[in-house]
Amino acid sequence: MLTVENTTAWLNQFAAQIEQHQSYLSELDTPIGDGDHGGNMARGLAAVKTALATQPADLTKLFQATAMALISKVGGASGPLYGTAFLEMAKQSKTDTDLGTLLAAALAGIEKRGGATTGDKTLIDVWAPVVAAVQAGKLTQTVIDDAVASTKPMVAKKGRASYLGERSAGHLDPGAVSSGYLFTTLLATEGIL
Amino acid sequence: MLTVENTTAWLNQFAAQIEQHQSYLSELDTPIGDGDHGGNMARGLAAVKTALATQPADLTKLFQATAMALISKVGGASGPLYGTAFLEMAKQSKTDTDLGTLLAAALAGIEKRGGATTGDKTLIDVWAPVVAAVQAGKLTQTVIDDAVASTKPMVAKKGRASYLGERSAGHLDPGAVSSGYLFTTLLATEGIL
Amino acid sequence: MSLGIVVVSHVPEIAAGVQRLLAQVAKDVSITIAGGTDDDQVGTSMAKITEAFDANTADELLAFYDLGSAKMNLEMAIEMSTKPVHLYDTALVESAYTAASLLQADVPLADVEAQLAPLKIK
Amino acid sequence: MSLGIVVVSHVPEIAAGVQRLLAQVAKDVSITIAGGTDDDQVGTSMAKITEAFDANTADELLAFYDLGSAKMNLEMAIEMSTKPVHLYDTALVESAYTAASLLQADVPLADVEAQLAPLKIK
Ligand SMILES: Nc1ncnc2c1ncn2[C@@H]1O[C@H](COP(=O)(O)OP(=O)(O)O)[C@@H](O)[C@H]1O
Ligand SMILES: Nc1ncnc2c1ncn2[C@@H]1O[C@H](COP(=O)(O)OP(=O)(O)O)[C@@H](O)[C@H]1O
Ligand SMILES: [Mg+2]
Ligand SMILES: [Mg+2]
Ligand SMILES: [Mg+2]
Ligand SMILES: [Mg+2]
Repeated sequence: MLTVENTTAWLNQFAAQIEQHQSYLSELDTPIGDGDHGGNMARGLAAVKTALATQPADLTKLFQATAMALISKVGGASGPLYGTAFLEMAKQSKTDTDLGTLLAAALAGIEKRGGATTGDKTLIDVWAPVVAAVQAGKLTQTVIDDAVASTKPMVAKKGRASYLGERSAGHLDPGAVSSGYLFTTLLATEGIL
Repeated sequence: MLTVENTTAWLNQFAAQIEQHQSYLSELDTPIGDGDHGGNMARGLAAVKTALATQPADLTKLFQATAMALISKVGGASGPLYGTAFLEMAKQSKTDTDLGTLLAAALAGIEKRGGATTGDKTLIDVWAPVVAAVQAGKLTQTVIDDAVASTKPMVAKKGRASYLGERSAGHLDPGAVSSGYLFTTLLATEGIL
Repeated sequence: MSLGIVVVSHVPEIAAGVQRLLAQVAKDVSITIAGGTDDDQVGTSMAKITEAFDANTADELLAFYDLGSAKMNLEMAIEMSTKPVHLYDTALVESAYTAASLLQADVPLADVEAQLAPLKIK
Repeated sequence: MSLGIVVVSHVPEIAAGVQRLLAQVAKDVSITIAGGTDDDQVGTSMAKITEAFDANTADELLAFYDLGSAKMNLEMAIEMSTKPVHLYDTALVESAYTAASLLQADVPLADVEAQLAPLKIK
């Protein structure tokens, strides 16, 4: 079950992963983007860590603060996308604390915000199978890794990579990889799932 | 017949008219353009005057120098258009000194450069009837004035005024008015026609 | 109901440049801009967009943007805005220029939108 | 045969901004610009365009512009240029960005032009 404590632990771990893999994420964003995804996410997650350090009173406030940090600090497409995800979780958390339900709301928010869908070579290609697995009680590292890997052959339909058309195939999507870290750290956090 | 002397006199008179009506031309360019036609033309014709003061050796050099001054100093659409006109006259003057033939070459150059045609509410709506009248030996002030006035009800199809669509109707075209000065001073120059 | 223009670009220079281009033909139209991230890097900022909405003296806005992620920040800002904002998936420079020319001539919104329609490329 | 990009705008800031946007995604593509008149007012300059052609290290160029009078100066410069220059009547920022992304990925000209085709708006 989600609590302020384990969610804080989860997001701090996510921030640590982003920091650690910052240059890898930017490298992934170089051939099919503008090479800033690592920097964008690191800036955003540093702000999230600062927000979490103030110890939000409840889950709704925690998700809201996370969303606001991402929206205001990221600067790239991933800002409004991750930001919307956490904003939807904040809304949903007022009536619900089921992780599957919260993540489903987040995914719907991402889809609405960016207009992308499964197969467009975006972070949605990680979120969609992971959310389904969480709802079915079957999230494993393999589910996450396969989802991330699935973006490699895809041709991008949204985001900067889509300007490359066919040439976007053969590269992992950077947002998919960062979302992979989000769910890997979720899986590793005691007591949430 | 065109000579270096009367052509120099013509273009100096044209420059004087442009200088005198500079603010009127820019006013005309304000509701249907960017309000710089007077400034553009004044800058260009000042450069033409300077070029003419060096007393070009022949008509070809005179037209070339005029073209270069306009192309390099005007800064707006009228620069390449008037510039191309004089460049075509320079070319034509190598084999011909008939004014009608020279002006016809100039008009063809303007049409090619800007892709506009009669009725598009541009300086072509003055050039076309005037060139025809010169070739027929029938140029009068009325021909010129009527041509300039004809642009008022037209809907612009080329240039900045075309962005206004229907709303461009009801205004004289600034380039048509400056071309009117070109031909009024031509008419007033002794011995050319 | 006065109409204004908001230009959102990933690059501060592009936003400032478009404003300069438009101001020349639309002296009486309020044109505000949001270019780059909060620290003027390449990117967009929802806060800057919101400021551009607020700074615009018109009470109904037409918004133009360059790349897709600007659109996402624009839409978030629109959801929080009290002013009505119309968002166009049209060529940034060319459509903002078209709208500015028309608004200066007091052309009503429906007619402006009709002229913007062929410039839709996103 | 290397391909480069030339950006022509009526406003120096727009040209500089587009260059900045493109440079981020196309580090190995030569991108040169001509913005504004010789004294950096709003307008275009054939001399600046010719300089942008010359300064470009590529031997074949793709040129993009904002408004019609830039096109006329571009065409005059092209007539005098020794390098082949392809001129596109496409959305300035969006098409220059598309071309830059593709050229960085070594996409051949015909394929770049196919992707530019839907961006034609002039
Ligand atoms: N419209 C969209 N819908 C969903 N995801 C998107 C969209 N556009 C971009 N993305 C995601 O955002 C990632 C890029 O993020 P980032 O590099 O931070 O932003 P930017 O592309 O603005 O520089 C992509 O790898 C992709 O996963
Ligand atoms: N494509 C074109 N073909 C012919 N004439 C044109 C064209 N575009 C503009 N013009 C002429 O140029 C005039 C405007 O010149 P000017 O104000 O100096 O340039 P700009 O519009 O670039 O500011 C118009 O009044 C029109 O007569
Ligand atoms: Mg990026
Ligand atoms: Mg970016
Ligand atoms: Mg003008
Ligand atoms: Mg001008």
